[in-house]
Amino acid sequence: MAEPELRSPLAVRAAALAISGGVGALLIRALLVLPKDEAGLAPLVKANLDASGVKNPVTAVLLNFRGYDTMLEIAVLVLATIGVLSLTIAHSDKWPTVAEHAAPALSALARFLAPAMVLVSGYLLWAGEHAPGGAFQAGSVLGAAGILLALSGYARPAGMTGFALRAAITVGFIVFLAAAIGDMLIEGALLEYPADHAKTIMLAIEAWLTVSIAVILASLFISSASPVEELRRRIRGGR
Amino acid sequence: MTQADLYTVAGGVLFTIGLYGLITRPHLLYKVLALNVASGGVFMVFVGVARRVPGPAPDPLPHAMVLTGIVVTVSSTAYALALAKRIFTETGMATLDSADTMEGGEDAAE
Amino acid sequence: MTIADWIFDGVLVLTLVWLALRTLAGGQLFKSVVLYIAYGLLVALAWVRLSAPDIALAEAAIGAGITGVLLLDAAGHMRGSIESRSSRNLRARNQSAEGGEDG
Amino acid sequence: MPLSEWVGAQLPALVILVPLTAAPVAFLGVRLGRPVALVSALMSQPLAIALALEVAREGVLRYEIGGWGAPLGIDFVVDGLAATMILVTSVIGLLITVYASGYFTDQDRYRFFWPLWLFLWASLHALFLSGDAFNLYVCLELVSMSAVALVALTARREALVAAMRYMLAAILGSLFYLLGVALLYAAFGSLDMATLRGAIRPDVTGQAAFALMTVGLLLKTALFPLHFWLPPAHANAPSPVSAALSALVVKGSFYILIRLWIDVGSPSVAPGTAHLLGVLGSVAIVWGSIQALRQERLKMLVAYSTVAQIGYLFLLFPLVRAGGVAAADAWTGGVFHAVSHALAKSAMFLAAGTVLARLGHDRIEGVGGLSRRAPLTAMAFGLAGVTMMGLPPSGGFVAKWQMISASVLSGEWWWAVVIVAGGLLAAGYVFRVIGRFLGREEAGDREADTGRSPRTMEWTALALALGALVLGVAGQPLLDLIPIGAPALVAGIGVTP
Repeated sequence: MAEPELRSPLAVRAAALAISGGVGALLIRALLVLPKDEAGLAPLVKANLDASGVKNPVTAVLLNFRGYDTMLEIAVLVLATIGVLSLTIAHSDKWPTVAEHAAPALSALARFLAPAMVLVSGYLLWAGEHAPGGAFQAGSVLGAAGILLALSGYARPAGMTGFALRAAITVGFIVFLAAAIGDMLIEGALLEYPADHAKTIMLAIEAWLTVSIAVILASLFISSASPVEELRRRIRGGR
Repeated sequence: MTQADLYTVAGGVLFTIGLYGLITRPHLLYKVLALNVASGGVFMVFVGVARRVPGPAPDPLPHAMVLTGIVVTVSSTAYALALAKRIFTETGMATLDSADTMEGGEDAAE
Repeated sequence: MTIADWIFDGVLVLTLVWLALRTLAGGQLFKSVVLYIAYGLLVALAWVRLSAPDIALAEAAIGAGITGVLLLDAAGHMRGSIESRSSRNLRARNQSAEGGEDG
Repeated sequence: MPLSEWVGAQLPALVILVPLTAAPVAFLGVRLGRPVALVSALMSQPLAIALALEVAREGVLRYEIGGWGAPLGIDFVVDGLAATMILVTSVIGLLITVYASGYFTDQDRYRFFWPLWLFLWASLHALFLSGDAFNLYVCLELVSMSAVALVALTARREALVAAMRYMLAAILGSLFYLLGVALLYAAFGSLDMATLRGAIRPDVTGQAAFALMTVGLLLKTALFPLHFWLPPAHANAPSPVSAALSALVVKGSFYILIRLWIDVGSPSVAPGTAHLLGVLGSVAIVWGSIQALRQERLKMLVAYSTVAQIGYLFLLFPLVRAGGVAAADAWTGGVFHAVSHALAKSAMFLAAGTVLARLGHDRIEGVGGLSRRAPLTAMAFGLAGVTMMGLPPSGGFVAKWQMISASVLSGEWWWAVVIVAGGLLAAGYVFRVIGRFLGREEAGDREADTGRSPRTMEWTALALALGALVLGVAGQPLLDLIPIGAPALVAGIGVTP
């Protein structure tokens, strides 16, 4: 049985058409007349790139010029994870094992792919300094490797419980925060890296971010991906 | 019309499609999908804007903002999906009407 | 920009719009999610075209990859869920208990 | 450098960093949540007060994050408005923290409350201090994400669905806002609000950016008719969360809205829209109050009262356009209303939470005679009601007085009519509850009362209600603080339309 094709009433659809049509017209009209000569902040970024400590301008913006944005963005990620955990494992505090008996083909694939993904992730982290890449790309590839292993029954994430899991989730954010506060003590402003060590500090932050992002992305999937029956049982039992 | 214009306008169209889907589809998963489609549109506007800068290298600032946006979006998507799944487990429904048939809430302090 | 470039970009943009429409107009959860993943990958391609390799990588990995996995999992959970306003809890419960299948 | 000097220079960063550091610690240690939150709440008080004093003494402060300086970097900007909001958030946050430590008796089940709450607190501070349009987007997301997760904390069906509705509205609001940021950056080349102020033009792009951002922020502030998500979310959240949402969270997006309209875009970007906002605010006052009158559950009543009270905030937009003394009055009065509403509304929700804790329900019909069994709670609700109605000597009275004065001065007397009518309607729903509190007990009401209401819960609600009341007689320091560094339009240099 296919899912029934049931839609909103005609009135809702007409209203939606009017609203989205109006918004779209307003938006596209504005997009068509954007000024051609506005260079934005690109020249400023270029002029200060040498002082930032890295050669990739996107990394310079993300970790130095607007590092504060990135720190708060990691907070969003941590926050979402806490939210997901509060909806799923508030009582057991464990990662459920997703697949106990995985398909052999998937297991074989995972055995082959996972180490390669770890390598790619390491490369992306290192490359971010001067070429496309960085903590987010590296962390998501590593996280994907974790999901693949969990799906194929290889990972034993259930063994990683409690404090270790929470520490891995927050370590990137905490290192970032510690760097920010350290800069306040040494240089006098939040996230003002000492000029000689900017590159090292950013790389350290990125390395820990990679770990956290990987664990977060994997746990967002693993902690919520348990069979429906299992979840039901747990909810009933928990009340 | 430049290449950048083509993509910014396309971003506007994609946002509009997502907005329409969000309003019209009652199913929670479709609502989340619609928001993701719309986010893609918004990001495309940013990347298009970055490309308008004369010269070979685009403006890195919108790129950094989009990267932030992608991470924020996956965070809220993950949470919204967890919420939707929990609603489905609790009510057997996957729409925002799920609360309508229920008795008045009694929030006992715990 | 050569003519070939224009054609490529034009086709890419039109495909994106078509995928967005198909994703949101569909009635089958799994199919829509797969279409969305394709959408995410083509968005990444668009960003390669716009000389934004950093975010193209991130979009492919996070936007299409991780989000796609999360969506697929959610679609699996919500198998048999329906959009109807008139059919109430009971019917929906029965369906999910039977594990009503999906397109 | 002596420590006191260092702290003085780092104040804007420190008010954010204290709760922002406490949040992951509260998450890491299973039993650390409550003590860490209390320590963070106590540490925030002297910092917030010192920041306000610093602004009162030195005027507007700017803090360059990373030492780059805007527009390349991000700046904190602390003016009188920001310092006021930080101060209010800190005071209310402390009382909510104390209340919550008595409210959540099952500390293990609700242990995620503490990190989520601390993140919410930190992100509100970050939002009030940010001087950067994109950074504000990230702050908005932080606020929404933590607020939604807090609403869903009980995992009751109604709470889950309300959280979902809230989440969808919040994400959509953020996307609208973000589109506006893209347009502003594309057209005017900066994200720094102060730089944008000088660069902005009322052309097609500027107007579209403002329209999109306004719609997004109205959705998040829940101005009529975009309020649909608010009542269920605020009513079904755990009561300390309801208090934080109604008192502080809706003010966050409103705060960006006034920064954008009155500071960055004033007054040329979208003439006429200010009056539309005023009209919507007026409808919200009337409609929200009438809905509040019709509710059967206490927390729903209080939530609809929030829909109404948000309406007053939007009278600010037409009133400041008059310029001169009227604008100054409207600015101070509007912000003062936000402050006194924050205190009074959190008192009401906390009192309602105590009712729930005792009775296990919050049906207004069933609270008969509670004033004799829980006099402090009934008194807290009643005193908060005085501010809600705008009666002297409350803070609500001072705020409304200033706004009425502004509307008379500007010649737009009809806003005054709306303000007075809103006060009468508020009296209606407040007295409906008070009447039941004082009224006869129905059979079984007393038996249903568990009598469980720790002193921390009763006293914190009363303290907030008293605070709202005292604001009316001792609010002068705040009234002096609010206009510091106010936008040109409000500071009397503005143009008359």
